[in-house]
Parts: sequence; structure tokens; C-alpha cells
Amino acid sequence: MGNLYLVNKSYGENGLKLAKLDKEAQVVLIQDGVYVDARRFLGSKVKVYAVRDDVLKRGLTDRIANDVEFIDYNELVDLIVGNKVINFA
Amino acid sequence: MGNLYLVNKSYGENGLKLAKLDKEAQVVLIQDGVYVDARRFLGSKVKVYAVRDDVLKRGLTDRIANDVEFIDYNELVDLIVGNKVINFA
Amino acid sequence: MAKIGFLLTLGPFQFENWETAYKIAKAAIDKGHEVKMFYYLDGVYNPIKYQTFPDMATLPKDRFAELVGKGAKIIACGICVNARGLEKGKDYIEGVVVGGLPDFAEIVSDVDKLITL
Amino acid sequence: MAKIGFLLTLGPFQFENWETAYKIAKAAIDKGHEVKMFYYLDGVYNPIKYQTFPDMATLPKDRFAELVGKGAKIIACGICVNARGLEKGKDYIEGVVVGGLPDFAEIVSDVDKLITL
Amino acid sequence: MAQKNVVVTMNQAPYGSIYYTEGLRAAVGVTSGVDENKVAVVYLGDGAYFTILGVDRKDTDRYIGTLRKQGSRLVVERESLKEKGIKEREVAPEFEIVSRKEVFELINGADFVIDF
Amino acid sequence: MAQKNVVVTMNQAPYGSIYYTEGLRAAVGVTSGVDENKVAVVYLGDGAYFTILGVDRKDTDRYIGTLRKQGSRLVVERESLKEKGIKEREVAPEFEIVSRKEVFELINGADFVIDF
Repeated sequence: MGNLYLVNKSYGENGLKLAKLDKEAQVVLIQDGVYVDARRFLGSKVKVYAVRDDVLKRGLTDRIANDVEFIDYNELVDLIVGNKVINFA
Repeated sequence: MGNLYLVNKSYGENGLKLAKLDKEAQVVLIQDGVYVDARRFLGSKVKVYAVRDDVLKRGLTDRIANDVEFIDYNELVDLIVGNKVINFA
Repeated sequence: MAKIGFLLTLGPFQFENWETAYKIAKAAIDKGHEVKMFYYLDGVYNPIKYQTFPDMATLPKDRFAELVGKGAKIIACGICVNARGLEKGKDYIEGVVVGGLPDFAEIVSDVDKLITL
Repeated sequence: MAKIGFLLTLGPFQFENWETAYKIAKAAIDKGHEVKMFYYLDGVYNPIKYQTFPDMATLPKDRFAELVGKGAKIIACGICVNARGLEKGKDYIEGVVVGGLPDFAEIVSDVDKLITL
Repeated sequence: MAQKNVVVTMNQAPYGSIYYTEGLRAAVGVTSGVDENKVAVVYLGDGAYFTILGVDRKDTDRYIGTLRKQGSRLVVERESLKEKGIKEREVAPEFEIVSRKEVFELINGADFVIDF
Repeated sequence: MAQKNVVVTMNQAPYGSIYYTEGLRAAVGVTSGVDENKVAVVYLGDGAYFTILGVDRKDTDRYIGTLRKQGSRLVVERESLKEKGIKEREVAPEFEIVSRKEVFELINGADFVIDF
């Protein structure tokens, strides 16, 4: 069970700064959180997910960093159940 | 009649960037807008006001830049009536 | 004397906008100006008359009732009112009228100054 | 199977949080998990049963009624309900209970996971 | 009563809040009175995200259609696009790209400036 | 049913929104059940503004008093203070100043992390 940082845009940065210290962090970008530039985690062990619906309706598919994995709500629930949720949304 | 930029924090920056182009700008910091660092207008012709009540309850009296003038709601109404209000709050 | 319009898009309690709107409007009326307000989006929650909060001596609805008593005109966006289940404003304080965006257009035409909060 | 708690502090329409909460909760229930929600602050506006909006096929209250139908437990903060003039939730959809922060404390004790939105 | 020139600024991203659509509804509304007020819509800051080509605009197409039909300008600030890393070719064709200086002139020439 | 260790993070400035006070009310509330959950309150980002000495705390004093009396920690992140230009001597004495690393450890050790 790792830490799952659930972040949107308003003050998600506060969570992302903590995730940087966390060797087993997983980050889920939701809502306007998908505007966050995830390239900061390139080359780190942090795994970044984005909620697919939130990316699609904002027209961001081609703008999201390559190593971000798109997930649906079923997959999000599995991540929630399998980890500790650190809420920043 | 000049332009009176009424800004709070959420997206007040959008207004402050326009005020920088405006030779006769007056800026009023309201609500969390009083957290904005007004030193950027030092040495410019832009006149900056802050709503006194909003400064006081946030404990910011000593932190606000020197040339910012504190105003009450009566003075704010006079500024509103005497200028064109550019809303960013 | 000037006519000042207000567009209020946030509700009571959660954000500070209702307070700022009230304070500016009150000061304006006390100086002899005319005030017209349009409540849009969550702004339509402001005048619900059953608000009650032990910690607060004066509630948002009391503030706006005070403005109405001083002659302010207040119109709430009907689509927003119905969306939020406020049933045409049946539980509003007296003096608040439910209208539509054409009323806002009319306020825009009529006023000398316009504040958005 | 897990118990998942939700704390929802924003209302319907204005912000996206109610939608995200609904979608996660629905997916969770459909997978066999248990859902308990606490509505706090503007969150208490979500279950007003008279919501109506021509542009929206399914309203926030319908989404939450669907969750109640699937077994979700929903409690709204009474102080918040009364502050906002919702009169002890008398206009709420069926199944939403008005309680207090001790109910939230109990949800915290009870659940395995907690989501804030 | 008099006709007014109104600038509506859009400062928030879709879809975290509904201002992206309700701001447009209000912009159309402003022109709906007997005085036929004029309106221009200006996308600034996070608002610029709305102008990205791929944004789902099913909630907003009819407001944009109405605004265009009545000759209202829909502009996005070039500096905001740049700050958000949005390339000009990623912007949907219904939005005119203008400089901050032109935005200032639009605002300076308006009677009222409303923000969403 | 089991006792939980909860961290409440406070991320928003006073007084633009009411989270500064309702977040504290909720933090007290979390401890009010039969299981006597434990709580710590952590000020991050814009939330750090709340810890400035001169902030009017008449709405919040009783929540802070209750939290202190029951031994709950109230901490503010040093890095957040620095980012906001708040000097450590400007912080009110009821708030403990800790590093981001210590904040991470608090959060890492909690059962739940709730944000306001």
C-alpha cells in the first residue's frame, strides 16, 4: 500500500511538493489537475495517472506528458482501495 | 475618469498585468487581493489602494508596501463613482 | 448621484464576496447613490429567508434585507434559482424578485457603474 | 470489499466536485464497495429535490438519489443545512439524513478509505 | 438607459468551475435587452485553456454561435497562450488571437468590464 | 470501527473563503466520536497566511483552544512560510514550524489526510 496523491488544480501543488519527497508516490490528476505539467516527475519513480474523461473534455490528449497513464473511474477505485489516499482536491 | 482595477487574489493577476500597460491605472486590492505583493508598482505611476478592513483582519498591516493607501468602503465608493471599474474579483 | 449595478455570482458563507458586495452597496446607498443587484449562479442562494446560524449576529439574508429596506433593487436569475431547486424563490426575503438575463441587460443599460463579485 | 467515505464541501452546478464524487462513488458501489458520504459546507446544497434545469438530462440530485438507491449512506451537516436556510433538509431527496460532525467522526472511524472533494 | 459596450473577460479554465459556460450565457444575455448592448469576450490567464481546439464545446456552441452571428468578438490574449504553453495553431478558429496591448485597448474602450 | 490518526491540511488563506475556520471546526469534529480519533492540523501553501501573528482569530480561537487542550499538533510548513515571505518571528506561538520533510512524515504516518 503506497500513497496515492489525489490532486486538482486549486492547491494541488501543495500535495505535489510532498509527493516529490515520497519514494513510492502515485499521483492522480483529476478535474483541472490535468492542466498540471507532469514533466516534473520525469525520470523519478513517481507514477502519474490522469482521469481520462477529464483530459478528453478539456482537449488535452496530445498535451499530457507521455508517461502519464490515463485511467477511468473503475481503475481509480482500484487505486483508492489499494493505497492510502492523500487528498489535495 | 481613470480606470479602477478592482482585484482579489483568484485571478487578479490578469487585471494587474493589464494595469501595467495603463498609464492612469488605479488598483484596489480587496479580499485576498491584499496578499498581492504591490511592490511591482513601485516607481510607476500606478496608484494602489487596499481595503483597510481586509488588511486588518488578515494581520497584514506591517506587510503591505509603504505607498499603498488604505481606504474604507466610503472612499471605495467615491473611487468607483469617479472612475471606470475594471472588475477582476 | 450615480446608479451602481452589482453582479454577484457566489453564495453566502463559503466565500467573502457577499460581504464585500453588501459593504460597498451599503456605503453607496448611505451616500445617496442608487443600487441595483443581479444574483447569478450561486449568488441566488444569498436571500434564503430561513438562514440561521448561532455564531453570527447578522446573517447574509439580513444584510440584503437591510439593503432592500434602503431602496436597493435585487433580481435573481430564474434559471439559476430553478436549477438549484429554490422553486422560483418562494423562500426568499421580501423584495427580492426572480427574473432573467434580460433584466441584467436592462441593469447594464441603466447603471453608471458596474461591479462584479 | 472496502468501505469508502466521502467528504463533499462544494455544492452542485458551480464546481466539478459533485460530479467527480458521484462518478467515483458509483464505480465503487458497482464494484461491491460500501459508500458513506458526508456533505459539509456548500455540499449540503447537493440533494435539494426541486432542482430542475432544462439543459441537463440528469441533475445532481438524481445522481445522488441513484447512489442512495444503490445503498450509499448520505449524511448532511445540520449546522451547515440550517445556516443556509434549508430548514433541516425538509426539501431533500429521500434517504439523505441531517446529522452533525459526530456522524462524520463515526464515518472516519468506520471507513477504510476517505476521499475529500 | 443607454446602449453600453461591455467586455466580458473569461479567467477560469473549463471544467473545474462552470464559469466557462455561464460566462458565455451572461455575455449573450447582456445583449438581450431593448438597448442592444454590445459585447466582446476576452480569454485571459487560465481562461485561455478554453480556446484549445480539442475542448468539448457541446455546452457552449450555441452561445458562441449566437455571439458570432451578432458580430461579437471572441479574443484570446497571446501572452496568456504563451504562459500556458498553448501554441497558436492549437487554438480553435473561432477565437481571434490578440496582444495584451489590444486587450487593454478593448477594455479601455468599453463602458463596463465584467469578469467570469 | 477503530480509532484513526487524521491529518487535516489547511491550504487556503483567510478570509477569502471560510475553509480557514470550517476546516478547524471539522478537525475538532473528527475527534468528537466514541473512537476518539486523533488529529493534527497542518498549514500549507496559502494556508500559511493563517499563522501570521496579527490575524484576527475571534472565529477560530475556541477551535484552536480545544485542539491544543487535547494535545493535537498545529504545524506550519517552513517552506510555505518562506514562499510567502512570512518570517518565522511573525508566526503566532500556537503554531509549530516544521520542515516539509516533517510534514511528509506526519502525513505518511496518518491513516487519513483531509484537505481544507
